[in-house]
Amino acid sequence: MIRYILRRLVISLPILFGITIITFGVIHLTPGGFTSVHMDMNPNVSPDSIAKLQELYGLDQPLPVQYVKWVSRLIRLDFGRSFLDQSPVIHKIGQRLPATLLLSGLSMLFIFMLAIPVGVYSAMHHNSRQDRVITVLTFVGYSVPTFWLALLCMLLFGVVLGWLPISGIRSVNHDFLGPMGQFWDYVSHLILPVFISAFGGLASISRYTRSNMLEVVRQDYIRTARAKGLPRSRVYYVHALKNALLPIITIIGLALPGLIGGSFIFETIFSWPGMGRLAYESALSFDYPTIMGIAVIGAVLVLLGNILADVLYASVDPRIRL
Amino acid sequence: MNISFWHKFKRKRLAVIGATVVLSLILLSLAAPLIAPCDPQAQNLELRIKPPSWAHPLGTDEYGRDVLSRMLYGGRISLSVGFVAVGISLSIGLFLGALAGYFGGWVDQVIMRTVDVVLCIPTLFLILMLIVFLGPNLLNIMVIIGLTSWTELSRLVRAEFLTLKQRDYVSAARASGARDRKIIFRHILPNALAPVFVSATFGIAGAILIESGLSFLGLGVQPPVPSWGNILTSGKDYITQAWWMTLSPGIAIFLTVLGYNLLGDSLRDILDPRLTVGDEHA
Amino acid sequence: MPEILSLRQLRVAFPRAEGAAVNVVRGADLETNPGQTLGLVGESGSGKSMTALAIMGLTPFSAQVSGSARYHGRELVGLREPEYEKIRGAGISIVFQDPSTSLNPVLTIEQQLLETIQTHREISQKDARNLAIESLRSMDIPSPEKRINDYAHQLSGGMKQRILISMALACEPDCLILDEPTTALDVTVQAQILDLVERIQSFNQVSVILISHDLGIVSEISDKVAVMYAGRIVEQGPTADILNVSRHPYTRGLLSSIPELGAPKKTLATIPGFPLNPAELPSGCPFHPRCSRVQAICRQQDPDIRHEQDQAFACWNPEPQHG
Amino acid sequence: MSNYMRVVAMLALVGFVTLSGCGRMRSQTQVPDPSRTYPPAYGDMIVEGTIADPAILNPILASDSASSDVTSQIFTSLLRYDKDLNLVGELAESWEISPEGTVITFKLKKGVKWHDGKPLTAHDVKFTLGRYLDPTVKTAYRSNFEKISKSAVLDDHTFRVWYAEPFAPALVNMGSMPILPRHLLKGRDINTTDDFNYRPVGSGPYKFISWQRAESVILQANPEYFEGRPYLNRVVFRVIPDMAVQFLELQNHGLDMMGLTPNQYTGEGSEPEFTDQFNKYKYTSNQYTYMGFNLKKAIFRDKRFRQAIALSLDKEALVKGVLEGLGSVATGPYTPSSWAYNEDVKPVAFDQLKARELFVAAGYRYAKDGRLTKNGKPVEFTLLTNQGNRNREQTATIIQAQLKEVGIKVKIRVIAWSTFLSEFVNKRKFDALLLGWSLARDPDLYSIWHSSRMGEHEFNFVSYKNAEVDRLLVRGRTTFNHERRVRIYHRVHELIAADLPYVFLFVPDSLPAVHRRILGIEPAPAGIGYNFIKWYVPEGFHKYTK
Repeated sequence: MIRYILRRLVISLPILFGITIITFGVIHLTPGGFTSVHMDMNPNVSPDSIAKLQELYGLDQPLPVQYVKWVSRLIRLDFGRSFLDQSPVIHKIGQRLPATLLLSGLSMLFIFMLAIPVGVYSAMHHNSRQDRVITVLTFVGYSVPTFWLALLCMLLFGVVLGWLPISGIRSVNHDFLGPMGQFWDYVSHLILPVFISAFGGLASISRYTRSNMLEVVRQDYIRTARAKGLPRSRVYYVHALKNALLPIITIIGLALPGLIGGSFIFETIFSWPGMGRLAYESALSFDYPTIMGIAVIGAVLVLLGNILADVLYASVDPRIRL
Repeated sequence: MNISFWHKFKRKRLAVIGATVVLSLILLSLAAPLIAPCDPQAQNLELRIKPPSWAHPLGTDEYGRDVLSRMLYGGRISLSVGFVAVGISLSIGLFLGALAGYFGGWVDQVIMRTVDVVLCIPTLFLILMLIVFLGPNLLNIMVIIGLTSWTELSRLVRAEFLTLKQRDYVSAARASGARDRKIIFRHILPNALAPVFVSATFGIAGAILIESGLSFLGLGVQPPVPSWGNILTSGKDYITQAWWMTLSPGIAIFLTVLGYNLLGDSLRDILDPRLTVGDEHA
Repeated sequence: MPEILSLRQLRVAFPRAEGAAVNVVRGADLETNPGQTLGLVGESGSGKSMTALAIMGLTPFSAQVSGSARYHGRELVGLREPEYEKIRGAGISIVFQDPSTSLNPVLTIEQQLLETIQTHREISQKDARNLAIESLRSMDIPSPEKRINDYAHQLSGGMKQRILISMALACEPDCLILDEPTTALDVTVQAQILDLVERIQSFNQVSVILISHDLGIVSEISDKVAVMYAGRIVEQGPTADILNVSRHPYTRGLLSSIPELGAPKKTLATIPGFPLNPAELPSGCPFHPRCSRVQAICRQQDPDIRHEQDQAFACWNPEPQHG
Repeated sequence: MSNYMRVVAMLALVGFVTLSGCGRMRSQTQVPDPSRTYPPAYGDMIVEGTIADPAILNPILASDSASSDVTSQIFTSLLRYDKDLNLVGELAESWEISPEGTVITFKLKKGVKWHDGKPLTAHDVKFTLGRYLDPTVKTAYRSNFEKISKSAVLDDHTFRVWYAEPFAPALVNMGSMPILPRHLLKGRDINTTDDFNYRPVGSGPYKFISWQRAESVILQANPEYFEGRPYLNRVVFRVIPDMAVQFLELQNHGLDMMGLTPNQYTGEGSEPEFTDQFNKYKYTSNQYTYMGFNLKKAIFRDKRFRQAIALSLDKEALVKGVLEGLGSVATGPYTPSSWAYNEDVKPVAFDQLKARELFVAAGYRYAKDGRLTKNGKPVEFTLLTNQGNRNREQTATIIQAQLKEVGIKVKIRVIAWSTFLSEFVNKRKFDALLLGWSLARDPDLYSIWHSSRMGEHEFNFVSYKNAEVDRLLVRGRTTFNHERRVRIYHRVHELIAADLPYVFLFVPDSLPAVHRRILGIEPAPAGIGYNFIKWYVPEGFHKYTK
């Protein structure tokens, strides 16, 4: 097991290297970059100050030199400081990651809790009227442009009905609330974003469960189980589902980039202080160290997550021994 | 696509509905110059933000432009974003997937590790970075979405190739001295196309949604060229006072994406031999 | 002797959107008796497995079953699912062809055995476990208390088939259907499994239906043999009679293709032509295109079943009784 | 079919009901009667919406407006603008400029304390200036102080700077420099003093309490503030990155104050449900939007052509179309809020007939299809603007439509800011630009209009050259006499307006909305924020009581 993990880690190194090349390459596609975004059109800033800043940020050096410098700092786990606010990139990411993990983790949980039973039901009533209604409903969530749905829900539940707060992760007077109050404050702020993102993500997992179930259900061992006189529910929810769910573990691994990266559209509309927005804002402001830091840390987490998913898969599936 | 395919297709109500929705929206946008009541760019500042009327069935926008005409022309842009982006990702995905699956060995290693690398960066983030750095215009958006969404497809094609190249008829072709290129294009590719076709259908839906999301951030197709995404986004600022400005693009995007998804989902059911009706024990 | 299972004009059809339904089983008549083995023989596609599935109520969703199949006089066709579940495993059991795919890969043998027992009997976990171990032991499985914790992939094919048989017998049914139980196994294991089947039938008074494409295997352990062709039972009778005086040309054909044990190697006679596609049956007797004794009527009308002594057959121009 | 249609119908219905139902606004809270007067009271909190998270709360390092909105409440400087935009002392009790204009002496108020209780002295001023001039500090404002030759602390409350030559903007530059606490920052690398940069200690009306990144910054009233304790107990800056959502939050009472967009101001914002709860304000801003021509290009060299284009554009329609009428037509390089603004300069009229005549007089011809041609070639140019600014996109769209009416084809290209600057503006690869200037209060426009400022990265990117303007700009920045400067800049305004290197389009209004429970707001030429410490919520109307 440990040898397997170690081997996977070693294989991951070239992938990491590839990621650094891609991100570095992409962000230097544009000439000008950071200083021109922030200073070029400010009549209070002189061109000399800009040149000076370029030098201070090391942006006057040739690209390969910049790359080597950056990577050699990365190896020492130094992600550098943001151009924009001079704070260490690692802190910036640390401040934003929890909010994203909370939101996307919860909606992921919701998606699985909802999509798996829905998918199983759909498979059990394969090609029936119920199956079709479920198909349409799950795709409805996926097909509505998120921000439009979000705005409509904000209007309905926030402004018109006044049931839920519209945006943000907590109220401005959060600090003055009691422990229960603080808890409810978080919960009420989470309801809309979790619901909307879960609604959007329902389709893929429920469809995936459905087709897995349909495939598993025609396996010989399911016929054996039925031939033994087991009740239908046991055949489906024990024999079939256990087999159908195994590949979903890998799906969680695949969903990790999104889980960690969050969605900047989503976080922007809900004023959610997460990673997705950080990525978006740093991209817009050409804050190179932050963008590269997010990409690299995100990729590392994804790689680790995939290894974890594989190990988990192996430990759940008796046919695989590491 | 044989008789039995059309037969199954016709029996899938959702497939027929999806195809009908998609086809009618395509036809409507193709016919835009014929049926649009106004020039989509023609402004009339006297008629700003007017609710639907006989003259402007979907109302007017903040420049007094006819929303219906903009929707029809915008459909051309949005749908072509979908088609071109998927066209690009199909070409790349098919090409690399076929190479990796057919030749195996180091070719496979190099291609698949590249896929791994790209998969580690969230697609939307990559698209965002590229668009911010290259600038949002129609061409860039189509190309960038295409360039970032081929990974799943190449894996799919590779897997198909891995199984198909073991088939007897491929060995037979090889034994009779057929060239690699002929084997790939004549013998394997046609048989690997079904899942690719399904994936492409979903891809178009995804690309249209991505464009609308980018528009929300001001990174989509840039005005004054209308796309459903930017019509929806410009209506967003008026959402409390002018519902018609978001309703029609929102529903158009929704219907198109839903149509493509239902179509893709049904196609998957029909084309996936493992899920053939009448084979299950349930 | 009262029959355990009796089929009367059992039919299985798959409706098609265009054209007539495909009849996979076209009116099968069979009886089984306690302690006896009935061999059901036919080429693949002849409908023998579908007959078994129809008895078990496990035909695919889209299949239409008609006619009658009675178990101790109780009609099975059209039986409601919860009622059927009580009969499956407890009254009638079945063992399928491929042991390698018939066990659930993610559940242990113990889980799969115990759930069977506990579905049909009010019994404690511990007793069920002991029962399971005993039943494995009776199937000649070495150290069953250890094997029981294994997963399917840890066992050999023969072992899996023994487990499946013991699972089928765990609740002591009086009817056991074995659908090609040895086809997927190698020859030495085949023999062991067949020995086992013979033993079961003798000490449990179970009526066994042994389905096989191999008349040789069937004839070794069956008391009665039924031959199926194109969804119909074209001939049936006591094993000895079938072997000696088969009347249907198809049965003759099958017989002549059995290699005789110990006999010098000679060219095996084969039946010309290919097994038929049930969707495209010819008019008249479906066997006529391949039949050496074909007559004009064979091409026009499907023959009815004729009973002569203990044998029954469907042929316009049967082989002579002593030939 | 039926299921599917039902779903679609349901969805449409939900959308409809939602949208049509939103005329009703929920929680109408009790607000003070506008016809009565209430005595000021301490307490309550104001929640202000901001579109972006501040980058950093150290004013020397920040260059974004979100940061300076926050730091302006925390830090103080030597001088500030009063409600009529006159420079008055803030930290400085008085100041003196030597007759030749090269030496400025500031006398500081006594007893001013940092938020941590330490006294604020002239040493802090000297220290701060030193940091601005320190080449290792990553500040964008160094050039403001580069003309200083020497500075000295005369005593704890007296500070003096020397300039090599007279420099009129010096007073504003020195006066608006936020003072940093020497005792906390001395000997440290300012770029990385994270403890200070994210938890700043200032001397202003509000103390820093907390900052949740991308969420909110919370400030607390400073009871020791030398101009008196602010009435409002807390200020919260809430980050809401989308204007539509910000407006929903305002309507939902999640915000007390935000800057409205023109359509919010005139649309939903003029419904009684809104005005019952919020006061809206409107005053002219110090920025303008223009279309600049690349004067290096042959087509724009002819002044008559530029004039004809200016005549072809309906600026009033732009103000109406883009700003909902909430703004004014720009006439030149100064806005009406500046004392340099020359009221005698009138906007170029909208007269497409005259424009056509002028085109023809300049040698252009109209083809049969109505297109303007020169030497047989149709006249067309590309109008570049940056991506991400809705007003500019709208403006460009309207300009395109209006110039089409006089036969000119305009292509619009919307380009991401960075590329826009580095590839097009800095390299002078453009025909015409649509941009805006946000001006400082001092009218020195040397860097934008002086002919020596045409280099790459410099701001005279349209390559404007007028000898008289050059001379006046130099005189303006070396003259201290206010009346003389007024005359100089009025002339500059007139000359540039006549030369038309830009078509000056419009000056937008600032449109803040503030909840009605907050009183004490007195709109003035400087806007509403100048007396923030006097804003209050009367007793009995407090919303946030803790």
